Amino acid sequence: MDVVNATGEDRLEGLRMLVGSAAGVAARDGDLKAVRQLRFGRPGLDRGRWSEISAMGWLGLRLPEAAGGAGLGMAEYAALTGEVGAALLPEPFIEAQLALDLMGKDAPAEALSGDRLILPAWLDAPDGLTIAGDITEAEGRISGRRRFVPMAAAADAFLVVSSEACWLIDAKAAGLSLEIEDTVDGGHTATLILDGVEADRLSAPDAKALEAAALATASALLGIMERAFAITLDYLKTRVQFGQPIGHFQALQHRAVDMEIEIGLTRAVLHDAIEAFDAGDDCRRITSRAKARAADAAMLVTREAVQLHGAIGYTDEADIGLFLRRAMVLAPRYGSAGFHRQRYGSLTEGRP
Amino acid sequence: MDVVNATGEDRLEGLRMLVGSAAGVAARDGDLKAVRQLRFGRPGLDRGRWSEISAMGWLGLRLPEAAGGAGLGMAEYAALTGEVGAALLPEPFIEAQLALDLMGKDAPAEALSGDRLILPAWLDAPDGLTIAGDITEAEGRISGRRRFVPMAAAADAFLVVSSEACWLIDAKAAGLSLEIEDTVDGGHTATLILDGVEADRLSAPDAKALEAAALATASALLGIMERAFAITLDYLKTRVQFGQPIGHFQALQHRAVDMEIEIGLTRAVLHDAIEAFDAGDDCRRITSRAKARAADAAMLVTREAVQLHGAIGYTDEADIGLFLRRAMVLAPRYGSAGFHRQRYGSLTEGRP
Amino acid sequence: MTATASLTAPQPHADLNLLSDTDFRAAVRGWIATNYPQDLRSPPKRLHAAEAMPWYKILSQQGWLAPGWPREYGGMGLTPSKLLILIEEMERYGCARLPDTGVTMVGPLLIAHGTDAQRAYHLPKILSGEVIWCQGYSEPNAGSDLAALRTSAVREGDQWVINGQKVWTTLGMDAQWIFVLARTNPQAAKQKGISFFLVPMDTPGVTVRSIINIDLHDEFAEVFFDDVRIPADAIVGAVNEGWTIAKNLLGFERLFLGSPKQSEGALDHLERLCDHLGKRGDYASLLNGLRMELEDHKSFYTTFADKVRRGDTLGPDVSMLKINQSALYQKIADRIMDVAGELGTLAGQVPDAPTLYPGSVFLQARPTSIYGGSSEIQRNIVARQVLGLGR
Amino acid sequence: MTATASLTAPQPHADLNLLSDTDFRAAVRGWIATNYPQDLRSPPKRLHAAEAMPWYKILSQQGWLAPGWPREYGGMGLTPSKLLILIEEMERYGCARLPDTGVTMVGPLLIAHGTDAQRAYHLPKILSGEVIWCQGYSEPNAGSDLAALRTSAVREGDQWVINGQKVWTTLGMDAQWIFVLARTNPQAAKQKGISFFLVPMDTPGVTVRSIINIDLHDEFAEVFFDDVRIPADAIVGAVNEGWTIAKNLLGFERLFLGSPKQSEGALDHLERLCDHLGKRGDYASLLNGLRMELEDHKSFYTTFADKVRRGDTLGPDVSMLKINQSALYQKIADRIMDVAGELGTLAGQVPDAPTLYPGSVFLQARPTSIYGGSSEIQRNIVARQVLGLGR
Repeated sequence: MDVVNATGEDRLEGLRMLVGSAAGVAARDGDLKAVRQLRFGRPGLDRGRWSEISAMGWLGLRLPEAAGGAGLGMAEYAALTGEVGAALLPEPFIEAQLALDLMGKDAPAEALSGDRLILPAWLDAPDGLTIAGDITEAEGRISGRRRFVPMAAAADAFLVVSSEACWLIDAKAAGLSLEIEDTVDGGHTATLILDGVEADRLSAPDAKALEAAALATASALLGIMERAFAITLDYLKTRVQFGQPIGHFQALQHRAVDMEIEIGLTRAVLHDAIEAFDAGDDCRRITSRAKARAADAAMLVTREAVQLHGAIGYTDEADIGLFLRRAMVLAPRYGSAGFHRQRYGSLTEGRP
Repeated sequence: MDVVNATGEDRLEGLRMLVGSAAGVAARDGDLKAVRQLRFGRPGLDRGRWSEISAMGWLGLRLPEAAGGAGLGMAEYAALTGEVGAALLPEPFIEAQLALDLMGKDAPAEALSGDRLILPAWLDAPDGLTIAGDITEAEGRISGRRRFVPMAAAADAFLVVSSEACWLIDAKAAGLSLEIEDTVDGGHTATLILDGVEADRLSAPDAKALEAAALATASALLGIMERAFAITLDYLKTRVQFGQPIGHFQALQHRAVDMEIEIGLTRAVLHDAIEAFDAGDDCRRITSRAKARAADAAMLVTREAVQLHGAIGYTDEADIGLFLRRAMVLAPRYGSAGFHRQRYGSLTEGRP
Repeated sequence: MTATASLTAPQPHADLNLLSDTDFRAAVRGWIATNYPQDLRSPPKRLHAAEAMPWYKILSQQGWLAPGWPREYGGMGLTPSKLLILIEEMERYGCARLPDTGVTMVGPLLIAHGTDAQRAYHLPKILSGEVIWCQGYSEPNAGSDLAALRTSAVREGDQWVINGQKVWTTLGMDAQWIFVLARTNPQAAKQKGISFFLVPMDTPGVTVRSIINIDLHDEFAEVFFDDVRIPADAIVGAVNEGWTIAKNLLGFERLFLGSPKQSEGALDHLERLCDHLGKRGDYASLLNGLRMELEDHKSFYTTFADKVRRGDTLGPDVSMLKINQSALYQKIADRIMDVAGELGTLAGQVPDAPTLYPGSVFLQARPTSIYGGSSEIQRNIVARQVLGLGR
Repeated sequence: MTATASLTAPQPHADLNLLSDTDFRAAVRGWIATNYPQDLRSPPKRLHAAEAMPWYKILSQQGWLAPGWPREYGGMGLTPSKLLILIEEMERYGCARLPDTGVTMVGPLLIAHGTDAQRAYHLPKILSGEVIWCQGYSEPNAGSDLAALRTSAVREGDQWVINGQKVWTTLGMDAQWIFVLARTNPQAAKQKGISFFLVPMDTPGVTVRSIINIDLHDEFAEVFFDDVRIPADAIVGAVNEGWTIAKNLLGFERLFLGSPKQSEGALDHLERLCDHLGKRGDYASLLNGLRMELEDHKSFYTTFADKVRRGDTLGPDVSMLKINQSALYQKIADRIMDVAGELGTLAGQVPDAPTLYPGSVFLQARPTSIYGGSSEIQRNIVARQVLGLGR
């Protein structure tokens, strides 16, 4: 069945089932001890869970059935990244998906099965959604640099991307060195230095794969803020100060409402963006709108969530801070709000 | 006595007396019927009050005693424009003062006595503090255009200003035509079209006079917001909804606090700017800071004041709207907040 | 020949539900372009009844005046989905708002709660434009706290005697009839004991005084009731049940309080102002940011409009739409003043650019965070009814 | 030879009030530049006692550790005006904050309310750095609502027995003594019946557990009291009068909660970040706007500092200064994240620019709107005590 063009009700039912099935791996109300245990470690993720994720067929989600995928659309993909976001899973689901999308029919079976984690290395600037250039190739070996590869210590291989081609390299290949830095959420990010690394050349990347990653990240940010807000609402209803739940104070009520409005706006924009993506439109403008709104809203909502928790919110032991810190990491990924606003503006110029 | 260099206490005492004496003409709590009566009329001001103002010596305030003035400083001038602002007087006190400042020792005695109202015409753009050019002079006659001359219908004469010279022209002179537009506060503003108008050439303008006008306007805006806030506080304490004064609602309390903070900031910046002016420093940067803050704060405070009045605030019969509308007129005068921010930036570049 | 032109023009009183949504939109768009009075396009202020009457009559003759009423009562009987299309197309073309209290409030009220006699008497007069209605909800001491109203109606024989005062009656000067909420049981709790009455404005004891608003327009009125006697059958619904009726009066119309139309108009104004000042480039980033916010608000609006299209009832969460619309509209209007410089001080239009009136746009944006429930009240509603943060 | 260099370096324990303000500033500036440990300049996080001790000792030897205490107790006895200059110069140079609870809170407390014996025992140990103090104010269920505290002190013979828990004790892991607010009369109204105690941290029954903050720094601690027995003379002031003492403990120090220092540091960070990214030009308008806001805040700060200089008491309106400072600091920190892109995701310093740590600056700005009374509480205070809007 062609899911993307299925009728509304059928597809909604499929989406509900998909989200329901996600709860086993990425529960919205799961406790966060496991997440905490993996923080600031290497490789920083749970290969067991990674196998589960692949066993559920999530990795080949968007690949055509002919290429071993499930042939699902952006709506299904985004629904899953929303759950992964809300569960604060450290596994680089969107990155692995991006690598698969970029490889398309060239994607190796071990990647789809979860046995081989391939992460894409496409960026050489602190911000943007533009594939970097400057990879030199000679006699099947490549040299150059790629920055900000999330969770690189866990990779079995990297997909090095430039505007003209992709290359698959082994993570242990000679000539490859990694400079790894911790990120505020307890994960890490790496710079890849490539000095004559043996590489399999694949075809040129389809830039739409990056649009999908940006939308998927926007959805993850939505999941983050939804859960952070739910936790905060709960706190407002139970924390007592001056003899009443603090949720009775009008100033705090109104701030909670403004958070809910941000969440509602993000949800609405994302919905429209996903629809446009699945309809096959040029959706760069609306993708920019969705990613910009999601990034700003997630920062606002998680910041406010911490603030509404009072002093306890500023401790590492309070879970609410985990959401702020994950939002800090995902907000700039695949283009910050500022980048996307600028892109929206330049794509709009000259339009009626 | 050299007032500007008097010791703090003496000067403060003098300021208090000056403000006290202002109450007869410009009362902070005066009723606003007289103001309403003059709205949307021509000439739109009260020549009787103008005579009182001059009789109190306000017009020559900043001129040296040798030129018939009182030799007072910016502190005294700003204190008075604060009162005039709070009283919503339609008389163009700052404009008349600017004309006198620009003429300096050439200022005619009838201008100081209030018998001849001379208004400056120096602007030819919708925004800024830059004296326009483009006045051509031939055989004692001038041609050109000046825009946004406030209360021009009341003028006996105009001081046409360009960067190289000033010219005094009679309001009834041949070749002069006025295009008058109502302003939202019930006053008016005019474009002067000069076509070979007989003119007395005076010396070139001192640009610092415009800085003084900008600071005086900032102070007037402060007076406006102070009084609008006082009226609003009163309303919050007396208006009952849901069985209690609306000032008991935390959301409204917090908005009132934010208004008070804006007022406090404006007062503080203005204080520093006036001190710098009177110390003879190059005070363009801090003048820009004061005018930008005052304009933005006055718009915010009067806007919020109207909003906090609820539906009644949106009627013309509620006095609170008069303050918003006067703020709308004074906010851009002598440079909008945007203009002054830009100027601050360009004056700052290259500074440590 | 375009697809639009190939459609036959819609016949008066035809059942347009038979068209597809696409054809319906095309038909409506074409008809409006042909029939709308050009001099009434995008008026700077709300039109009075006399000014709007040409358009009222055109719609009336076409049978399009009451798109939401059932066809049996003379309406178009449109599905919610088509109704939204009609409204969108009218907004898009800049059609002026009519004095529409009769159509949007009184008609639905009588259809749901009126007697046959009330329907037979009033509905045709609304449809023809013979009677313009206004509403008597708010009172001087019952602003946001609507249930605190004090206007009283006392039964004397076969009459009701009304005393009190209403305020913020939109276009009250233009109306021939008013509907009035009045307290019929002073002993009952606040929201109980209120009834709903229909009153001719020329009844002895009714006095109207216009209220000039902050933009110096006489959009509102006060209405005074001094021993106003009306017959017993002037009541709608049961005695003391007026509050329930009044509360449900606004159904999906609450959607329109959050319509992006005002923000869209204001942003368009800001863009044209920047063009006029030759500063489009300087403000590119500001305009782009506001455009994105507006587009986001449209997505938000669509979420709620889709509910209406599906025939779902709007919940209290629609208040969020209005909060966001008010905030965005006022933000754009504030930026208009920032950009306008001295042009923003003018009471009227900019002399050499008469389609620009920045000061007026700014002032018109002020009440949006008050009418239909202030943004504070809306936030209280969301906090309590959506988020469960009530006391 | 410059004017500054011509001044002789200030002698230890000299009475510096004899200098003019200008000479005092020059002397202080020169002395700091000569004596401050370079490796402690502008540390990215609050220093622990062990880290700060070199600077503590240098100040101690110079007799500058307690600038506000009277000279008779070993302080500098500075006038408020000179004290502000000293603080300004230290902030300007980037001097780290000391573990200063003993100096700023315990000393003034004992000088005002202590016994001769308490003064004689404690003050010299604070001045020498032998004893570091921490404070026991907040409790898990008495956050913003400080007077709701539950820690109890019961008199048994010639001892007080303390039970309860304190939280948010700054640098609690580093301290040898703690001062504790405890309830001594459970029957009295909330703010009555509270007393003030001095407790050695090594008393049996005292347990400390560090709290890791959101920036992953162990700045705070929890302190548990389990049948902690202290002698009768460990109380400060009269029994049940602790609340009054505690409330007045922060006098003009409340000024520093509104100091522009944090915002200044953050804006400097933002500017350097823009430089690092080669985007100073792109963000010129943003930076200029923030710079103006910061300068305005400095003017606001001066208003209150001038009061202190004149020897006036700060009123509740100083809360406005803190509200504005918190808002500005957080606004700048938010913009740092906007600009930083992926650099803002790093837990540590930017590898090729180690003076940049944007994510950390952002996280450090979070608690500023909470400690010392949240911005909500501060607004409540201003609304009630300054504007008279109380219930």
